[in-house]
Amino acid sequence: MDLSLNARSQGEFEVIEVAGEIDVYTAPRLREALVDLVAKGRHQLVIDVERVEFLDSTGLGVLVGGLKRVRSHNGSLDIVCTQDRLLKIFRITGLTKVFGIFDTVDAAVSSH
Amino acid sequence: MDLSLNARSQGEFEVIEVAGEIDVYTAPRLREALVDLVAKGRHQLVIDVERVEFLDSTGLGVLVGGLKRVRSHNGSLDIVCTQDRLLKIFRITGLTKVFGIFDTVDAAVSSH
Amino acid sequence: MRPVRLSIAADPANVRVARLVAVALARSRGYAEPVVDDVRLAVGEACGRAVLTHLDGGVDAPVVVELAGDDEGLAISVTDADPADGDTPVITLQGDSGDPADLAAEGIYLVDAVAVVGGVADHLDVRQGPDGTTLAMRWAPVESLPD
Amino acid sequence: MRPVRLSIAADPANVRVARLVAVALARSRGYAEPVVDDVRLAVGEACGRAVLTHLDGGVDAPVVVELAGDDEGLAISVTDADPADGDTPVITLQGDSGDPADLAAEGIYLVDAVAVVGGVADHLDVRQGPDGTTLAMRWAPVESLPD
Ligand SMILES: Nc1ncnc2c1ncn2[C@@H]1O[C@H](COP(=O)(O)OP(=O)(O)O)[C@@H](O)[C@H]1O
Ligand SMILES: Nc1ncnc2c1ncn2[C@@H]1O[C@H](COP(=O)(O)OP(=O)(O)O)[C@@H](O)[C@H]1O
Repeated sequence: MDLSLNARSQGEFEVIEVAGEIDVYTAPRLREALVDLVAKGRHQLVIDVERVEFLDSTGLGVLVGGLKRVRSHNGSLDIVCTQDRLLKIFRITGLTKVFGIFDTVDAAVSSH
Repeated sequence: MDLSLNARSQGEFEVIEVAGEIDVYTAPRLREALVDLVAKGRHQLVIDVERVEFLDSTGLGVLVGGLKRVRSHNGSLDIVCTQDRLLKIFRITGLTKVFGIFDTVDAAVSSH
Repeated sequence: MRPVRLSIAADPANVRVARLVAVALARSRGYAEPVVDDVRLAVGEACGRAVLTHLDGGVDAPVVVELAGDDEGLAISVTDADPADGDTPVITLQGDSGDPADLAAEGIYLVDAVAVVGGVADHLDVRQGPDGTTLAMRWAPVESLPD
Repeated sequence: MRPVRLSIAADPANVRVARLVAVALARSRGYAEPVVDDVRLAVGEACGRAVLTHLDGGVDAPVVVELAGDDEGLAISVTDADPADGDTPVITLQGDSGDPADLAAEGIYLVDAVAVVGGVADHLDVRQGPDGTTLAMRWAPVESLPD
Protein backbone atom coordinates (compact mmCIF):
# COMPACT_ATOMS: atom_id res chain seq x y z
CA MET A 1 0.00 0.00 0.00
CA ASP A 2 1.41 3.34 -1.05
CA LEU A 3 0.92 6.75 0.54
CA SER A 4 -2.16 8.84 -0.11
CA LEU A 5 -2.64 12.42 1.10
CA ASN A 6 -5.80 14.47 1.28
CA ALA A 7 -5.87 18.03 2.62
CA ARG A 8 -8.92 20.15 3.43
CA SER A 9 -9.43 23.47 5.19
CA GLN A 10 -11.50 23.63 8.35
CA GLY A 11 -11.56 27.31 9.37
CA GLU A 12 -8.02 28.44 10.05
CA PHE A 13 -6.93 24.80 10.36
CA GLU A 14 -5.67 22.59 7.58
CA VAL A 15 -6.53 18.93 8.07
CA ILE A 16 -4.26 16.46 6.26
CA GLU A 17 -5.59 12.92 6.10
CA VAL A 18 -2.83 10.44 5.45
CA ALA A 19 -3.47 6.83 4.40
CA GLY A 20 -1.12 3.96 3.60
CA GLU A 21 2.51 3.67 4.58
CA ILE A 22 4.73 6.54 5.72
CA ASP A 23 8.20 5.13 5.38
CA VAL A 24 11.66 5.84 4.04
CA TYR A 25 10.24 5.64 0.51
CA THR A 26 7.09 7.74 0.86
CA ALA A 27 8.03 10.19 3.63
CA PRO A 28 9.49 12.68 1.10
CA ARG A 29 6.01 13.09 -0.41
CA LEU A 30 4.57 13.94 2.98
CA ARG A 31 7.39 16.42 3.55
CA GLU A 32 6.66 18.13 0.24
CA ALA A 33 2.99 18.40 1.10
CA LEU A 34 3.79 20.01 4.46
CA VAL A 35 6.32 22.39 2.94
CA ASP A 36 3.74 23.44 0.30
CA LEU A 37 1.05 24.10 2.89
CA VAL A 38 3.37 26.21 5.02
CA ALA A 39 4.49 28.12 1.91
CA LYS A 40 0.81 28.87 1.23
CA GLY A 41 0.52 30.40 4.68
CA ARG A 42 -1.26 27.47 6.36
CA HIS A 43 0.33 27.23 9.79
CA GLN A 44 -2.33 25.46 11.86
CA LEU A 45 -1.99 21.83 10.81
CA VAL A 46 -3.85 18.73 11.97
CA ILE A 47 -2.44 15.48 10.63
CA ASP A 48 -4.89 12.61 10.78
CA VAL A 49 -3.01 9.28 10.69
CA GLU A 50 -6.00 7.06 11.52
CA ARG A 51 -5.74 5.35 8.14
CA VAL A 52 -1.97 4.98 8.21
CA GLU A 53 -0.88 1.36 8.21
CA PHE A 54 2.79 1.83 8.85
CA LEU A 55 4.91 4.67 10.18
CA ASP A 56 8.66 4.59 10.62
CA SER A 57 11.22 6.98 12.06
CA THR A 58 11.71 8.70 8.68
CA GLY A 59 8.01 9.56 8.77
CA LEU A 60 8.31 10.77 12.34
CA GLY A 61 11.26 12.90 11.26
CA VAL A 62 9.09 14.56 8.62
CA LEU A 63 6.38 15.24 11.23
CA VAL A 64 8.94 16.78 13.59
CA GLY A 65 10.30 18.85 10.69
CA GLY A 66 6.76 20.07 9.96
CA LEU A 67 6.27 20.98 13.60
CA LYS A 68 9.47 23.04 13.60
CA ARG A 69 8.40 24.82 10.45
CA VAL A 70 4.93 25.83 11.65
CA ARG A 71 6.25 26.82 15.08
CA SER A 72 8.57 29.34 13.46
CA HIS A 73 5.32 30.96 12.25
CA ASN A 74 3.67 30.61 15.68
CA GLY A 75 1.57 27.78 14.22
CA SER A 76 0.71 24.31 15.47
CA LEU A 77 0.89 20.72 14.26
CA ASP A 78 -1.31 18.19 16.01
CA ILE A 79 -1.72 14.50 15.36
CA VAL A 80 -4.97 12.55 15.28
CA CYS A 81 -4.23 8.96 16.21
CA THR A 82 -5.94 6.23 18.23
CA GLN A 83 -4.12 3.20 16.78
CA ASP A 84 -2.05 1.44 19.41
CA ARG A 85 0.63 0.33 16.97
CA LEU A 86 1.29 3.91 15.87
CA LEU A 87 1.03 5.35 19.38
CA LYS A 88 3.68 2.84 20.40
CA ILE A 89 6.29 4.33 18.09
CA PHE A 90 5.43 7.88 19.22
CA ARG A 91 6.01 6.64 22.76
CA ILE A 92 9.27 4.78 22.05
CA THR A 93 10.75 7.87 20.44
CA GLY A 94 9.53 10.23 23.17
CA LEU A 95 7.39 12.14 20.68
CA THR A 96 4.22 11.87 22.75
CA LYS A 97 5.73 14.77 24.73
CA VAL A 98 6.37 16.80 21.57
CA PHE A 99 3.08 16.52 19.67
CA GLY A 100 -0.46 17.06 20.78
CA ILE A 101 -2.06 13.68 20.02
CA PHE A 102 -5.86 13.60 19.86
CA ASP A 103 -8.61 11.04 19.27
CA THR A 104 -10.47 13.14 16.70
CA VAL A 105 -9.90 16.11 14.42
CA ASP A 106 -12.46 18.12 16.38
CA ALA A 107 -10.65 17.45 19.64
CA ALA A 108 -7.42 18.67 18.05
CA VAL A 109 -9.03 21.83 16.67
CA SER A 110 -10.89 22.72 19.87
CA SER A 111 -7.72 22.30 21.94
CA HIS A 112 -6.54 25.67 20.59
CA MET B 1 -2.83 -18.22 4.12
CA ASP B 2 -2.50 -21.86 4.94
CA LEU B 3 -4.57 -24.80 3.72
CA SER B 4 -7.90 -25.71 5.26
CA LEU B 5 -9.92 -28.79 4.42
CA ASN B 6 -13.53 -29.58 5.19
CA ALA B 7 -15.21 -32.81 4.11
CA ARG B 8 -18.92 -33.66 4.26
CA SER B 9 -21.03 -36.47 2.88
CA GLN B 10 -23.78 -35.73 0.39
CA GLY B 11 -25.43 -39.08 -0.39
CA GLU B 12 -22.85 -41.37 -1.91
CA PHE B 13 -20.65 -38.36 -2.70
CA GLU B 14 -17.99 -36.88 -0.48
CA VAL B 15 -17.58 -33.14 -0.91
CA ILE B 16 -14.20 -31.73 0.10
CA GLU B 17 -14.09 -27.97 0.43
CA VAL B 18 -10.57 -26.66 0.18
CA ALA B 19 -9.56 -23.13 1.18
CA GLY B 20 -6.22 -21.32 1.15
CA GLU B 21 -3.13 -22.30 -0.78
CA ILE B 22 -2.47 -25.71 -2.30
CA ASP B 23 1.23 -25.65 -2.98
CA VAL B 24 4.44 -27.62 -2.57
CA TYR B 25 4.17 -27.09 1.19
CA THR B 26 0.51 -27.91 1.81
CA ALA B 27 -0.25 -30.39 -0.97
CA PRO B 28 0.86 -33.35 1.20
CA ARG B 29 -2.01 -32.58 3.60
CA LEU B 30 -4.51 -32.70 0.77
CA ARG B 31 -3.02 -35.98 -0.41
CA GLU B 32 -3.39 -37.48 3.06
CA ALA B 33 -7.01 -36.37 3.23
CA LEU B 34 -7.77 -38.00 -0.13
CA VAL B 35 -5.94 -41.19 0.77
CA ASP B 36 -7.92 -41.37 4.05
CA LEU B 37 -11.25 -40.92 2.33
CA VAL B 38 -10.49 -43.60 -0.24
CA ALA B 39 -9.35 -45.93 2.56
CA LYS B 40 -12.74 -45.36 4.23
CA GLY B 41 -14.47 -46.53 1.05
CA ARG B 42 -15.46 -43.07 -0.22
CA HIS B 43 -14.87 -43.26 -3.97
CA GLN B 44 -17.17 -40.56 -5.33
CA LEU B 45 -15.30 -37.33 -4.61
CA VAL B 46 -16.16 -33.74 -5.39
CA ILE B 47 -13.39 -31.27 -4.65
CA ASP B 48 -14.59 -27.70 -4.29
CA VAL B 49 -11.71 -25.28 -4.88
CA GLU B 50 -13.81 -22.10 -4.99
CA ARG B 51 -12.06 -20.74 -1.91
CA VAL B 52 -8.57 -21.76 -3.00
CA GLU B 53 -6.31 -18.76 -3.50
CA PHE B 54 -3.35 -20.50 -5.05
CA LEU B 55 -2.83 -23.84 -6.74
CA ASP B 56 0.44 -25.08 -8.17
CA SER B 57 1.51 -28.15 -10.10
CA THR B 58 2.22 -30.08 -6.90
CA GLY B 59 -1.42 -29.56 -5.96
CA LEU B 60 -2.54 -30.63 -9.40
CA GLY B 61 -0.38 -33.71 -9.02
CA VAL B 62 -2.22 -34.62 -5.83
CA LEU B 63 -5.57 -34.16 -7.58
CA VAL B 64 -4.44 -36.40 -10.45
CA GLY B 65 -3.22 -38.94 -7.92
CA GLY B 66 -6.61 -38.86 -6.21
CA LEU B 67 -8.34 -39.37 -9.53
CA LYS B 68 -6.21 -42.43 -10.28
CA ARG B 69 -6.96 -43.84 -6.86
CA VAL B 70 -10.74 -43.50 -7.05
CA ARG B 71 -10.83 -44.72 -10.65
CA SER B 72 -9.23 -47.98 -9.58
CA HIS B 73 -12.40 -48.40 -7.47
CA ASN B 74 -14.65 -47.30 -10.34
CA GLY B 75 -15.13 -43.99 -8.54
CA SER B 76 -14.99 -40.40 -9.68
CA LEU B 77 -13.24 -37.18 -8.76
CA ASP B 78 -14.78 -33.94 -9.98
CA ILE B 79 -13.66 -30.39 -9.45
CA VAL B 80 -15.86 -27.41 -8.60
CA CYS B 81 -14.15 -24.28 -9.89
CA THR B 82 -15.24 -21.04 -11.53
CA GLN B 83 -12.16 -18.92 -10.78
CA ASP B 84 -10.36 -17.91 -13.96
CA ARG B 85 -6.92 -17.94 -12.40
CA LEU B 86 -7.32 -21.57 -11.30
CA LEU B 87 -8.99 -22.65 -14.53
CA LYS B 88 -5.98 -21.21 -16.36
CA ILE B 89 -3.57 -23.65 -14.74
CA PHE B 90 -5.90 -26.60 -15.42
CA ARG B 91 -5.88 -25.48 -19.04
CA ILE B 92 -2.11 -24.94 -19.30
CA THR B 93 -1.47 -28.43 -17.98
CA GLY B 94 -4.11 -30.05 -20.17
CA LEU B 95 -6.05 -31.20 -17.11
CA THR B 96 -9.35 -29.72 -18.27
CA LYS B 97 -9.55 -32.86 -20.42
CA VAL B 98 -8.88 -35.13 -17.45
CA PHE B 99 -11.21 -33.77 -14.77
CA GLY B 100 -14.88 -32.97 -14.87
CA ILE B 101 -14.91 -29.28 -13.89
CA PHE B 102 -18.23 -27.85 -12.72
CA ASP B 103 -19.62 -24.52 -11.56
CA THR B 104 -21.36 -25.92 -8.49
CA VAL B 105 -21.29 -29.00 -6.27
CA ASP B 106 -24.85 -29.86 -7.38
CA ALA B 107 -23.85 -29.73 -11.04
CA ALA B 108 -20.96 -32.10 -10.30
CA VAL B 109 -23.17 -34.54 -8.39
CA SER B 110 -26.01 -34.54 -10.91
CA SER B 111 -23.57 -35.19 -13.79
CA HIS B 112 -23.35 -38.82 -12.64
CA MET C 1 13.12 -0.53 -8.41
CA ARG C 2 16.64 -1.83 -8.17
CA PRO C 3 17.19 -5.57 -7.87
CA VAL C 4 16.38 -7.85 -4.99
CA ARG C 5 17.93 -11.23 -4.40
CA LEU C 6 16.31 -13.82 -2.18
CA SER C 7 18.13 -16.94 -1.07
CA ILE C 8 15.87 -19.57 0.43
CA ALA C 9 16.89 -22.73 2.23
CA ALA C 10 15.41 -25.71 0.41
CA ASP C 11 12.22 -25.97 2.46
CA PRO C 12 8.76 -26.12 0.88
CA ALA C 13 7.58 -23.59 3.48
CA ASN C 14 9.95 -21.00 1.99
CA VAL C 15 8.41 -21.09 -1.47
CA ARG C 16 5.58 -18.88 -0.36
CA VAL C 17 8.08 -16.26 0.77
CA ALA C 18 9.41 -16.14 -2.77
CA ARG C 19 5.88 -15.88 -4.18
CA LEU C 20 5.13 -13.03 -1.81
CA VAL C 21 8.19 -11.05 -2.84
CA ALA C 22 7.45 -11.61 -6.52
CA VAL C 23 3.86 -10.48 -6.10
CA ALA C 24 4.95 -7.36 -4.20
CA LEU C 25 7.40 -6.51 -6.94
CA ALA C 26 4.90 -7.10 -9.74
CA ARG C 27 2.25 -4.95 -8.01
CA SER C 28 4.75 -2.18 -7.32
CA ARG C 29 5.61 -2.16 -11.03
CA GLY C 30 1.95 -1.56 -11.84
CA TYR C 31 1.03 -4.91 -13.40
CA ALA C 32 -2.68 -5.78 -13.50
CA GLU C 33 -3.89 -8.57 -11.25
CA PRO C 34 -4.08 -11.28 -13.94
CA VAL C 35 -0.38 -10.70 -14.69
CA VAL C 36 0.38 -10.63 -10.97
CA ASP C 37 -1.33 -14.04 -10.75
CA ASP C 38 0.90 -15.31 -13.55
CA VAL C 39 4.01 -14.02 -11.77
CA ARG C 40 2.89 -15.65 -8.50
CA LEU C 41 2.33 -18.97 -10.25
CA ALA C 42 5.54 -18.88 -12.28
CA VAL C 43 7.72 -18.07 -9.29
CA GLY C 44 5.90 -20.63 -7.15
CA GLU C 45 6.43 -23.34 -9.76
CA ALA C 46 10.06 -22.47 -10.39
CA CYS C 47 10.92 -22.33 -6.70
CA GLY C 48 8.90 -25.42 -5.82
CA ARG C 49 10.73 -27.32 -8.53
CA ALA C 50 14.12 -26.04 -7.32
CA VAL C 51 13.38 -26.80 -3.65
CA LEU C 52 12.26 -30.35 -4.45
CA THR C 53 15.32 -30.81 -6.65
CA HIS C 54 17.55 -29.80 -3.73
CA LEU C 55 15.69 -32.04 -1.29
CA ASP C 56 15.82 -34.98 -3.70
CA GLY C 57 19.51 -34.48 -4.39
CA GLY C 58 20.47 -33.70 -0.80
CA VAL C 59 21.80 -30.33 -1.94
CA ASP C 60 22.41 -28.10 1.06
CA ALA C 61 22.83 -24.77 -0.77
CA PRO C 62 19.96 -22.32 -0.98
CA VAL C 63 17.76 -21.70 -3.98
CA VAL C 64 18.44 -18.21 -5.33
CA VAL C 65 15.71 -15.95 -6.69
CA GLU C 66 16.68 -12.70 -8.41
CA LEU C 67 14.04 -10.10 -9.12
CA ALA C 68 14.33 -6.84 -11.02
CA GLY C 69 11.94 -4.47 -12.68
CA ASP C 70 12.97 -1.85 -15.19
CA ASP C 71 11.83 -0.18 -18.39
CA GLU C 72 12.17 -3.48 -20.19
CA GLY C 73 9.73 -5.17 -17.87
CA LEU C 74 10.00 -7.60 -15.05
CA ALA C 75 12.82 -10.15 -14.89
CA ILE C 76 12.86 -12.95 -12.34
CA SER C 77 15.26 -15.86 -12.29
CA VAL C 78 15.31 -18.93 -10.08
CA THR C 79 18.53 -20.91 -9.80
CA ASP C 80 19.03 -24.27 -8.19
CA ALA C 81 22.41 -25.69 -7.23
CA ASP C 82 21.79 -29.20 -8.41
CA PRO C 83 24.61 -30.17 -10.77
CA ALA C 84 23.25 -31.41 -14.08
CA ASP C 85 24.26 -35.05 -14.50
CA GLY C 86 22.91 -38.13 -16.23
CA ASP C 87 20.15 -38.46 -13.64
CA THR C 88 18.72 -35.03 -14.27
CA PRO C 89 15.66 -35.34 -16.44
CA VAL C 90 15.90 -33.31 -19.59
CA ILE C 91 13.41 -30.52 -19.20
CA THR C 92 11.08 -30.23 -22.14
CA LEU C 93 9.37 -26.93 -22.58
CA GLN C 94 5.61 -26.93 -23.07
CA GLY C 95 5.20 -29.39 -25.92
CA ASP C 96 2.59 -32.06 -26.31
CA SER C 97 2.92 -34.07 -23.15
CA GLY C 98 0.00 -36.39 -23.83
CA ASP C 99 -2.52 -37.33 -21.21
CA PRO C 100 -1.18 -36.25 -17.81
CA ALA C 101 -3.40 -38.84 -16.11
CA ASP C 102 -1.29 -41.58 -17.65
CA LEU C 103 1.84 -40.17 -16.05
CA ALA C 104 0.36 -40.24 -12.61
CA ALA C 105 2.48 -42.36 -10.38
CA GLU C 106 1.93 -39.55 -7.89
CA GLY C 107 5.50 -38.43 -8.23
CA ILE C 108 6.29 -34.84 -7.58
CA TYR C 109 7.20 -34.12 -11.21
CA LEU C 110 3.86 -35.43 -12.32
CA VAL C 111 2.77 -32.13 -13.76
CA ASP C 112 5.74 -30.42 -15.36
CA ALA C 113 6.40 -27.31 -13.31
CA VAL C 114 8.60 -25.86 -16.03
CA ALA C 115 5.85 -26.19 -18.57
CA VAL C 116 3.59 -24.22 -16.25
CA VAL C 117 6.22 -21.49 -15.95
CA GLY C 118 6.52 -21.41 -19.72
CA GLY C 119 2.75 -21.13 -19.93
CA VAL C 120 2.48 -18.02 -17.77
CA ALA C 121 5.72 -16.09 -18.36
CA ASP C 122 6.01 -13.87 -21.44
CA HIS C 123 9.42 -15.36 -22.02
CA LEU C 124 11.26 -18.26 -20.43
CA ASP C 125 14.87 -19.16 -20.80
CA VAL C 126 16.16 -22.42 -19.27
CA ARG C 127 19.90 -22.56 -18.76
CA GLN C 128 21.39 -25.81 -17.55
CA GLY C 129 24.95 -25.33 -16.37
CA PRO C 130 27.37 -27.62 -14.56
CA ASP C 131 26.47 -25.96 -11.24
CA GLY C 132 22.73 -25.91 -11.59
CA THR C 133 19.74 -24.82 -13.60
CA THR C 134 18.38 -21.31 -13.99
CA LEU C 135 14.85 -20.54 -15.07
CA ALA C 136 14.92 -16.94 -16.30
CA MET C 137 11.45 -15.47 -16.79
CA ARG C 138 10.43 -12.13 -18.22
CA TRP C 139 7.25 -10.15 -18.50
CA ALA C 140 6.83 -7.22 -20.89
CA PRO C 141 6.49 -3.79 -19.29
CA VAL C 142 3.01 -2.50 -18.59
CA GLU C 143 1.85 0.14 -21.05
CA SER C 144 1.66 2.97 -18.54
CA LEU C 145 3.37 2.74 -15.20
CA PRO C 146 1.78 4.50 -12.23
CA ASP C 147 3.82 7.42 -10.92
CA MET D 1 11.29 -22.84 8.72
CA ARG D 2 14.84 -22.88 7.51
CA PRO D 3 16.61 -19.59 6.87
CA VAL D 4 15.92 -17.03 4.20
CA ARG D 5 18.36 -14.40 3.05
CA LEU D 6 17.23 -11.31 1.21
CA SER D 7 19.70 -8.99 -0.50
CA ILE D 8 18.22 -5.66 -1.48
CA ALA D 9 19.80 -2.97 -3.62
CA ALA D 10 20.00 0.26 -1.63
CA ASP D 11 16.70 1.73 -2.77
CA PRO D 12 14.08 3.05 -0.35
CA ALA D 13 11.44 1.24 -2.41
CA ASN D 14 13.03 -2.10 -1.49
CA VAL D 15 12.59 -1.64 2.25
CA ARG D 16 8.97 -2.64 2.03
CA VAL D 17 9.97 -5.92 0.40
CA ALA D 18 12.05 -6.69 3.49
CA ARG D 19 9.16 -5.75 5.79
CA LEU D 20 6.86 -7.99 3.83
CA VAL D 21 9.15 -11.00 4.12
CA ALA D 22 9.65 -10.40 7.85
CA VAL D 23 5.92 -10.14 8.43
CA ALA D 24 5.29 -13.33 6.46
CA LEU D 25 7.89 -15.16 8.51
CA ALA D 26 6.59 -13.85 11.83
CA ARG D 27 3.01 -14.81 10.96
CA SER D 28 4.06 -18.25 9.77
CA ARG D 29 5.79 -18.75 13.11
CA GLY D 30 2.52 -18.05 14.89
CA TYR D 31 3.30 -14.69 16.49
CA ALA D 32 0.33 -12.56 17.51
CA GLU D 33 -0.34 -9.40 15.52
CA PRO D 34 1.17 -6.94 18.05
CA VAL D 35 4.46 -8.85 17.81
CA VAL D 36 4.14 -9.00 14.03
CA ASP D 37 3.78 -5.20 14.11
CA ASP D 38 6.97 -4.96 16.15
CA VAL D 39 8.82 -7.18 13.69
CA ARG D 40 7.54 -5.09 10.76
CA LEU D 41 8.69 -1.88 12.41
CA ALA D 42 12.07 -3.21 13.54
CA VAL D 43 12.94 -4.60 10.11
CA GLY D 44 11.66 -1.45 8.41
CA GLU D 45 13.80 0.74 10.64
CA ALA D 46 16.90 -1.39 10.34
CA CYS D 47 16.63 -1.66 6.56
CA GLY D 48 15.72 2.01 6.11
CA ARG D 49 18.75 2.98 8.13
CA ALA D 50 21.00 0.64 6.13
CA VAL D 51 19.65 1.78 2.76
CA LEU D 52 20.13 5.45 3.64
CA THR D 53 23.62 4.68 4.92
CA HIS D 54 24.47 3.07 1.58
CA LEU D 55 22.98 5.96 -0.38
CA ASP D 56 24.76 8.55 1.75
CA GLY D 57 28.08 6.72 1.45
CA GLY D 58 27.71 5.83 -2.21
CA VAL D 59 28.00 2.16 -1.29
CA ASP D 60 26.97 0.00 -4.22
CA ALA D 61 26.63 -3.34 -2.42
CA PRO D 62 23.24 -4.63 -1.35
CA VAL D 63 21.85 -4.57 2.17
CA VAL D 64 21.55 -8.12 3.47
CA VAL D 65 18.66 -9.34 5.59
CA GLU D 66 18.82 -12.79 7.16
CA LEU D 67 15.71 -14.31 8.67
CA ALA D 68 15.29 -17.54 10.59
CA GLY D 69 12.74 -18.98 12.93
CA ASP D 70 13.39 -21.90 15.21
CA ASP D 71 12.60 -23.22 18.68
CA GLU D 72 14.55 -20.35 20.16
CA GLY D 73 12.37 -17.79 18.48
CA LEU D 74 12.74 -15.48 15.56
CA ALA D 75 16.14 -14.11 14.55
CA ILE D 76 16.51 -11.38 11.95
CA SER D 77 19.69 -9.53 11.12
CA VAL D 78 20.25 -6.57 8.82
CA THR D 79 23.75 -5.86 7.60
CA ASP D 80 24.98 -2.82 5.76
CA ALA D 81 28.27 -2.68 3.87
CA ASP D 82 29.30 0.77 4.99
CA PRO D 83 32.79 0.54 6.47
CA ALA D 84 32.90 1.99 9.97
CA ASP D 85 35.22 4.99 9.95
CA GLY D 86 35.51 8.28 11.80
CA ASP D 87 32.49 9.68 9.97
CA THR D 88 30.15 6.96 11.12
CA PRO D 89 28.05 8.27 13.96
CA VAL D 90 28.41 6.18 17.07
CA ILE D 91 25.10 4.43 17.51
CA THR D 92 23.67 4.92 20.95
CA LEU D 93 21.11 2.43 22.04
CA GLN D 94 17.87 3.74 23.49
CA GLY D 95 19.10 6.11 26.20
CA ASP D 96 17.81 9.53 27.08
CA SER D 97 18.02 11.43 23.84
CA GLY D 98 16.42 14.61 25.17
CA ASP D 99 13.79 16.52 23.26
CA PRO D 100 13.66 15.19 19.68
CA ALA D 101 12.14 18.49 18.51
CA ASP D 102 15.43 20.22 19.26
CA LEU D 103 17.30 17.84 17.00
CA ALA D 104 15.08 18.57 14.07
CA ALA D 105 17.17 19.89 11.24
CA GLU D 106 15.01 17.53 9.21
CA GLY D 107 17.92 15.20 8.68
CA ILE D 108 17.15 11.58 8.05
CA TYR D 109 18.68 10.40 11.32
CA LEU D 110 16.49 12.78 13.26
CA VAL D 111 14.73 10.01 15.07
CA ASP D 112 17.21 7.29 15.89
CA ALA D 113 16.15 4.26 13.88
CA VAL D 114 18.33 1.97 15.98
CA ALA D 115 16.63 3.15 19.17
CA VAL D 116 13.30 2.23 17.62
CA VAL D 117 14.59 -1.23 16.74
CA GLY D 118 15.82 -1.60 20.31
CA GLY D 119 12.40 -0.54 21.52
CA VAL D 120 10.47 -3.22 19.68
CA ALA D 121 12.84 -6.21 19.47
CA ASP D 122 13.10 -8.53 22.46
CA HIS D 123 16.85 -8.38 22.07
CA LEU D 124 19.12 -6.27 19.90
CA ASP D 125 22.77 -6.74 19.26
CA VAL D 126 24.68 -4.10 17.29
CA ARG D 127 27.95 -5.29 15.79
CA GLN D 128 30.12 -2.73 14.07
CA GLY D 129 32.84 -4.38 12.04
CA PRO D 130 35.34 -3.04 9.53
CA ASP D 131 33.07 -4.08 6.65
CA GLY D 132 29.79 -2.79 7.98
CA THR D 133 27.26 -2.83 10.77
CA THR D 134 24.89 -5.65 11.67
CA LEU D 135 21.73 -5.16 13.69
CA ALA D 136 20.82 -8.61 15.03
CA MET D 137 17.32 -8.75 16.48
CA ARG D 138 15.60 -11.58 18.30
CA TRP D 139 12.10 -12.30 19.51
CA ALA D 140 11.31 -14.99 22.05
CA PRO D 141 9.37 -18.00 20.78
CA VAL D 142 5.60 -17.91 21.05
CA GLU D 143 4.26 -20.08 23.86
CA SER D 144 2.39 -22.50 21.64
CA LEU D 145 3.09 -22.74 17.94
CA PRO D 146 0.26 -23.70 15.61
CA ASP D 147 0.71 -27.11 14.05
N1 LIG E 1 12.27 -34.92 -1.47
C1 LIG E 1 11.01 -34.51 -1.56
N2 LIG E 1 10.29 -34.80 -2.65
C2 LIG E 1 9.04 -34.37 -2.76
N3 LIG E 1 8.40 -33.65 -1.83
C3 LIG E 1 9.08 -33.35 -0.74
C4 LIG E 1 10.40 -33.75 -0.53
N4 LIG E 1 10.80 -33.28 0.68
C5 LIG E 1 9.79 -32.63 1.18
N5 LIG E 1 8.75 -32.66 0.35
C6 LIG E 1 7.44 -32.08 0.53
O1 LIG E 1 7.45 -31.10 1.54
C7 LIG E 1 6.52 -31.44 2.54
C8 LIG E 1 6.89 -30.84 3.86
O2 LIG E 1 8.22 -31.18 4.19
P1 LIG E 1 8.69 -31.30 5.69
O3 LIG E 1 10.19 -31.23 5.70
O4 LIG E 1 8.09 -32.53 6.27
O5 LIG E 1 8.10 -29.98 6.39
P2 LIG E 1 6.97 -29.93 7.52
O6 LIG E 1 7.40 -30.89 8.61
O7 LIG E 1 6.96 -28.51 7.98
O8 LIG E 1 5.67 -30.34 6.86
C9 LIG E 1 6.53 -32.93 2.49
O9 LIG E 1 5.41 -33.47 3.09
C10 LIG E 1 6.62 -33.19 1.00
O10 LIG E 1 5.41 -33.10 0.33
N1 LIG F 1 21.04 9.94 0.69
C1 LIG F 1 19.79 10.00 1.13
N2 LIG F 1 19.54 10.47 2.36
C2 LIG F 1 18.29 10.51 2.82
N3 LIG F 1 17.22 10.10 2.15
C3 LIG F 1 17.42 9.63 0.93
C4 LIG F 1 18.70 9.55 0.36
N4 LIG F 1 18.56 9.02 -0.87
C5 LIG F 1 17.28 8.79 -1.05
N5 LIG F 1 16.59 9.15 0.03
C6 LIG F 1 15.18 9.07 0.22
O1 LIG F 1 14.54 8.22 -0.69
C7 LIG F 1 13.55 8.94 -1.41
C8 LIG F 1 13.31 8.35 -2.78
O2 LIG F 1 14.54 8.19 -3.46
P1 LIG F 1 14.58 8.24 -5.04
O3 LIG F 1 15.89 7.67 -5.45
O4 LIG F 1 14.32 9.66 -5.46
O5 LIG F 1 13.40 7.29 -5.49
P2 LIG F 1 12.06 7.72 -6.25
O6 LIG F 1 12.47 8.54 -7.44
O7 LIG F 1 11.41 6.43 -6.63
O8 LIG F 1 11.21 8.50 -5.26
C9 LIG F 1 14.13 10.33 -1.43
O9 LIG F 1 13.17 11.29 -1.72
C10 LIG F 1 14.68 10.44 -0.03
O10 LIG F 1 13.77 10.74 0.94
